[in-house]
Amino acid sequence: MSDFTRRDFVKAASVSLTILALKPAANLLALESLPELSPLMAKRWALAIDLRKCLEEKNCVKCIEMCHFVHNVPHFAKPKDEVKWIWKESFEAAFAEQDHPFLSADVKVSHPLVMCNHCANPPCVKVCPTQATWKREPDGVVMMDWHRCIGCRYCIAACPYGSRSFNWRDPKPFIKKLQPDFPSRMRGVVEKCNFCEERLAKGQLPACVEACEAKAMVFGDIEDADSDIRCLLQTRFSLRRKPSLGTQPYIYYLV
Amino acid sequence: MNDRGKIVAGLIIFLVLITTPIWMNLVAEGDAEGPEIEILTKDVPGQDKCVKSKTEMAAQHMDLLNTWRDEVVRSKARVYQTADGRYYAKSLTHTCLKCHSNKDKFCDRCHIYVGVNPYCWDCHNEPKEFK
Amino acid sequence: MRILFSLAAVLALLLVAYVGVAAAGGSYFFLVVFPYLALAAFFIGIIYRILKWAGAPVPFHIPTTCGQQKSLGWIKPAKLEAPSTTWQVIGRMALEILLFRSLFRNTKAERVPGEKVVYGSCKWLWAAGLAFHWSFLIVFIRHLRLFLEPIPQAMIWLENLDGFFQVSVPGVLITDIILLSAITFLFLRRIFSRQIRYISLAADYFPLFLIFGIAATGVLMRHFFKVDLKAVKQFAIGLVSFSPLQPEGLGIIFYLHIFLVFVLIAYFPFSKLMHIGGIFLSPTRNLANNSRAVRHINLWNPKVKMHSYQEWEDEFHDLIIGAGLPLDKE
Amino acid sequence: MIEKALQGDRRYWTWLLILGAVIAAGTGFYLKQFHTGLTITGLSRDVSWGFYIAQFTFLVGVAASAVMLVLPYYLHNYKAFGKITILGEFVAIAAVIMCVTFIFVDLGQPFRMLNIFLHPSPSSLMFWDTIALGGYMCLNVLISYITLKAESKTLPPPKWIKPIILISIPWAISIHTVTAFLYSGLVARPFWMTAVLAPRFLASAFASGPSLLILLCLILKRFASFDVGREALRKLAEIVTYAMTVNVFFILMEFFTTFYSGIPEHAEHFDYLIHGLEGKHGLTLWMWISWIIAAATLVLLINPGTRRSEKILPWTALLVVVSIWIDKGMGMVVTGFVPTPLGHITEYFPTLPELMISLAIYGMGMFIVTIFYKVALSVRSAVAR
Amino acid sequence: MAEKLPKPSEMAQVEFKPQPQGWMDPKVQFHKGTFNYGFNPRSAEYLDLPNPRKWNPTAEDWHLPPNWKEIILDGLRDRLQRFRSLQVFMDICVRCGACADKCHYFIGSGDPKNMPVLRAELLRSVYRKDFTTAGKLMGKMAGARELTVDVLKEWFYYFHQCTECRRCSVFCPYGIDTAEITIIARELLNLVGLGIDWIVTPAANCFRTGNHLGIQPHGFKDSVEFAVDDLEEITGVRVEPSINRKGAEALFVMPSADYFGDPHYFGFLGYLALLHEVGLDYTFSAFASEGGNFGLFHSNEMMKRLNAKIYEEAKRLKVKWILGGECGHMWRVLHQYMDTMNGPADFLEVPRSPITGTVFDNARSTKMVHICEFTADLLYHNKLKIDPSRNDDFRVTFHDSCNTARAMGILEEPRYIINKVCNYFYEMPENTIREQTFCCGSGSGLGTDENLEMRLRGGLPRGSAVKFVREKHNVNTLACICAIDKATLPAVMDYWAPGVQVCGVHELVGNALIMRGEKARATNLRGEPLPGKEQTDE
Repeated sequence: MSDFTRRDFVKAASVSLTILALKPAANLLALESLPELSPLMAKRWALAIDLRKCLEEKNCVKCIEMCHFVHNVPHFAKPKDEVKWIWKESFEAAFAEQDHPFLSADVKVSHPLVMCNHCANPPCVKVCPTQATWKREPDGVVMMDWHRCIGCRYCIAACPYGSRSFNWRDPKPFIKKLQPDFPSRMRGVVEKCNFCEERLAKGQLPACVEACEAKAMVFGDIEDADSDIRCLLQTRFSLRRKPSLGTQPYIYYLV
Repeated sequence: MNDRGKIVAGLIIFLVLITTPIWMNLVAEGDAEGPEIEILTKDVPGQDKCVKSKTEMAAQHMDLLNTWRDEVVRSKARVYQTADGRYYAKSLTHTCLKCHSNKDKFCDRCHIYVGVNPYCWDCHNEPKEFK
Repeated sequence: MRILFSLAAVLALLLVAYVGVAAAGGSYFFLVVFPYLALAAFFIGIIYRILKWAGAPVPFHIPTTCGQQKSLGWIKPAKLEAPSTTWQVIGRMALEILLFRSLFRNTKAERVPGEKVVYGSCKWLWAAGLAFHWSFLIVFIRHLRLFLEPIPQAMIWLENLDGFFQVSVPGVLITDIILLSAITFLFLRRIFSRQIRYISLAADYFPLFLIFGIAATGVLMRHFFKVDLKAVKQFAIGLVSFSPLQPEGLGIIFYLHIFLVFVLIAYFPFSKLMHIGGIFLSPTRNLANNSRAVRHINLWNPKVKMHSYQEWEDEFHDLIIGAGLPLDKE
Repeated sequence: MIEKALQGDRRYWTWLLILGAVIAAGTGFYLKQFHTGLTITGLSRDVSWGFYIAQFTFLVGVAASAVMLVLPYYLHNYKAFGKITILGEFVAIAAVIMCVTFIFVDLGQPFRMLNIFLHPSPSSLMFWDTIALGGYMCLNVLISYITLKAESKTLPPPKWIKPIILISIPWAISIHTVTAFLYSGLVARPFWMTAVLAPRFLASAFASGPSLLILLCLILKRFASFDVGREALRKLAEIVTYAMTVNVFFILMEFFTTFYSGIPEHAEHFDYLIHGLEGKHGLTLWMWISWIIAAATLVLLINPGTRRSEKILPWTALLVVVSIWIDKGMGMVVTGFVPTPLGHITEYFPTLPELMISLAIYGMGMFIVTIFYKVALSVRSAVAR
Repeated sequence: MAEKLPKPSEMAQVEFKPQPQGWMDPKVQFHKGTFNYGFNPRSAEYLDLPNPRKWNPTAEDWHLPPNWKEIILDGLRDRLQRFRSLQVFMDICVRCGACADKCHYFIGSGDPKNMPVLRAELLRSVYRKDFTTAGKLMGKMAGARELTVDVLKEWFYYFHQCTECRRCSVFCPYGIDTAEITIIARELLNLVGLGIDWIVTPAANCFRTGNHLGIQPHGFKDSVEFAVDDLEEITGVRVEPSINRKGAEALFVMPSADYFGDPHYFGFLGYLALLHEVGLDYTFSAFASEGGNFGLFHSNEMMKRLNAKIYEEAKRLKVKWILGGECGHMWRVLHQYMDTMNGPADFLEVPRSPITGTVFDNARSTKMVHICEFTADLLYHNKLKIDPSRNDDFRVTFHDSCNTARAMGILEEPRYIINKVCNYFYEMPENTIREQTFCCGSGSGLGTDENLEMRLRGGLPRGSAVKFVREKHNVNTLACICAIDKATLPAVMDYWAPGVQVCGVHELVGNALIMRGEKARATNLRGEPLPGKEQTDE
């Protein structure tokens, strides 16, 4: 499937580029609405979060707000119903294995951003009984099909990072400001961070990355040796969450 | 025993039930033509043709949308090529609604008329630029 | 032979519709002329048949009692099996018509060693019959959405319930599946049971094929060869409001479907399908078992030649005297 | 044969009416849940499976336990189980139906249930569990239907059913094994990730299922004048004894591995059960009740005098069921989520709607069992007449 | 004839035997033992029946009138107009096959034309040909066929292999009653003189003398007196029944076999003892000396003619109500036809038991009470002293007679009585009793030795069910409340369930009844020693 899709994708994209070049006025609508004009493509997407930069703005939640806005993530007053794609977690919660009593105070009180790790071996994908969640090839985004999810919540039980949320009730009334370009969800389906795949398709960076004024988040193709993210990982020490589980997360934390 | 009265009464009840469509339409003074569907609710320059013929779209638009949905979500194939070689983004809200910008006059009227209740709109919304 | 004949008949009907529309362009015939002819045949036929049945009197009071009669106060009567009042009869008829009570009783005789026969309960026919008839009814009611404007809310609910499992677009309807499976079972049963194959006539296979054809074309139209529903509804409302339209956008499958439907409608009153009316008039089921409590009147109670007591006494006069029995005529 | 279920005395109909009322009430609550969403349950982002899935797990065990009758009767020709094997199969059928219904009410999008078959995913244990449970139900429906039908005609069952019965034996083991795998393969939940989970499930199943059957048999004896015989009851009690012993043994195994190794991710869950964490100890009392009962039942079961006493046995059986119901239900399922993988302690308590819906499903199960038992006993009494 | 019969094990090997070319091809082999001979012309003449002549079913030429076809089709047309049942039953059968294996003759013979559906199709096919458009146009494809002599012969054969027991009607989703179709088909056959002697001659006897057996007044009186003597010998009590006495409270009507046949007679003794004991003021009638009605098996007109005497006698003797003995088809007529045909019985009063005061409201129009209703009421009110142990030698099962079960619904009353007067009562398998009861195989005037093989085949289901309880509970007595059962089931039992005797319910009542002033009984009504009295009897 992956090969076909990729070829298809590339072809479609190049064709549209050709049209752009040849018929500037003819298919205005078609052109305007073609999102693949310059999709961002990668062999393997990854995200690095610079914990130090992030720490500098302790109370900054711009990335969270942006993400939740563009994706119509509802806000519930009751934590029980909570839905979240990206949020801050205490260091010991996010990095239990790295936690010890004598950790530097800075790190100790830090609240790293957490989200879906877009694992190389995602346990959620393995357990889904309907293939409603799957790992997209080749770029490794762990995708969700909200049309297909039956709401069994097996993936929530399987995710060792607590990255998945369930729509315990109809989210629409709880969306602060509806963003009509992106679908909201219906009650009874699971959702999570999608690495902004809809933005990548339009050539945009993930919303959180774009929103981060401190540039604490670096997004890029980790298989590309020249990419920024690769350079960072080469030069700085980084952590991944729960490495012992073998899930191979693609969210890296620079310390 | 003479039960013909009962039988005729039963027969009349049956006929009244089975002719429901006939007399209900008489009562409702139903218009056989149905509601006016406004095909083009916004004139978009350069767009005088749909992605498929009108008759095909009338009958099969749900197939098309369904296929588009799967391809976009699951196969990353986002561009649709029409039979005559035009290209469109596979998007209900962005492509279709561009010309047919009035969901009420274009989609809903007909859906209500034929008693179809698609659940697309539970999640998908009219994009803001068309509002 | 009878099977093939019936199958060929249904295939021929499909061919007629196909050629008629595709080659000859006879949409006026198939959308206007034939439907009205069929409906006329249906209504006239049904009224004629029922009135014909009603025209014959019920001379005798012959309910089949399938349970304890109402007699002594302390013996519990079987109110629904041997009803003694009108309401009990209505109850019995309702069970019969809505739930196929008698078929529910069905058994199967089986010979076993030792010169014995045993009877096991056998509910397949009941289950398939019930599934078939009820799903057919629901399918029928569902179609009313195409004839009614505005559509009653109850019909939308029914449709939503029927399409509970959201499979494919438009959704697969449960009753469609049940209808097709049940009719297939009923057909296979006719084929594979030696006894039933032996008694089956062409008139038994034909409606099975016809209804299967209707259901199959309907399902094909819903899921594979879609047609413009608005045009369908325009046709339907036009038909029942006597201002027939011939809308555009109706694929050939639509013609196949409705042609078979109207063939069924026209065929209905002249076939065994009239059992729907006949069951109401069946004197073994619709009479109360109160034969000794209420006198039943026979409208043509015949005058017959009797042998009266006096004739008897005259003939055996001497013998009666000889036996010492009293005479009436002294 | 089902017509037998339509003739019964006042007590029978009253019972069915009560169950009907329970089912109706629960259906009302389910409609509310259907309309509003699972938010009306006590479930949350942190504890996303609860009472429904706990009942599912417990009932899979009940379903599997029919094998404890089928195996001795058909494989070892143990005659004393002749009268009750079909009763066990009926309980299994009802239990599977309840299992499926519990899953159904737990789904966020029940309309899409069939996606499991439309988009099968062999890597998902849920897929295999669906097949295992569905197949098990078909097997039991077929076997009980064919054998009861033969019995009603006073004929021996047809020969072809024998291999199917034999298949049903490993199949019964498989349903509970697969259900254990459902949990025990998840890296996120150390509490479940133990190889002894499947054996433990089976042991607890073979203790609780036969206990339930003992209770049902005694109820039938009391209310339907149907005596299964002393020998069958004693044998059942013996089975319960062995299974319960093994079950407790397995639990102790878990304690050892966890606490001796002392890996916090494992130990925290047990800590939560034993004395609570961070002042939250919603399950502690329940678990202690379960463990104490388990110990008490062992005493009652192992001692031949108390095991054989028909006065004490029903209480023992009831206690076994209660103990395992707590342990394998809420104790097993909810504790997997406490603490969460992020170390948070979110407690879970079922809400009224949840309990009422669950009650209705149990009511439905009892309704089915009642009707099946009624049919079976009527067929038997008609034949015995 | 008996030696030619196959052994039970052979006869039980029944195969489904369809004709290879389908059932429409009329083909009947008049195999000896499976059919009945035509009527005696003298009987037919006495009853003014058409086409009286000597004829033989096995002969090629049946001496039909030249316009026989016209007569039959006219007769059918006439009956379609007079019987809604016929019209509806002709039109609505869907051939679902539910009735197929419900017929005792089909189960016992495997002959597909004994499936009720096909039996009716024999008539339906002709109806379609001549009375429906589809049949006229499409012929065989529509299931229609020409009425030919061969078809007529087929009718004669198969409509005399239906005992009008209505078992199929119970299972038919539309209640199609093959009995109704058979009755009308036999009426049609009779229009051209195709009746059987076993029906027509008893009918003629009955028309003349008042009873099927042709017993004349003095014979009737002798029988009753003989019974009185027998009863006195057994019980020491002399009962005093009256005959043709005016002013009695009730007229007692029974099938003639009761006082002339064996084992009916012991039941008759039972009636005499019971009615004496409770002191009912009743009388017999030598004219209405038959409750049974072979007219039912001939035509509705004949039924009316034979039935008329009962109300006539009740009126003449100025009784208040009528009590009826044990008989199946007699009660079919009394329950479902008598009031309609020969009523209204406005000269009678609503029956009321003078002993218990019970008003038989269910008989308020017909004014005729079944003896089992009467006796059950007595027992319920403890008006009888009973010693059930006198029946301890009888291990009893009960055979519901088709007519009382399916055309009357009298199921509990006899069971209540048996349970009161016997200690050992066992039911047969449930699909063979109550409304699902199997016919004896000899009902509707087919109880002759001419068709013994067919009777035994038809008796297989009943025999098999009895054999089942015989093997299981050592049952040795089959109780029933039908005169034809009592007459024909002994042969069926000897063949299929040897060792089981047949008796009437009131024989058991008579045995158990402790009469005032009776001597210490040493024997039962059959003269066999009572249980425990075997030695002292020497």
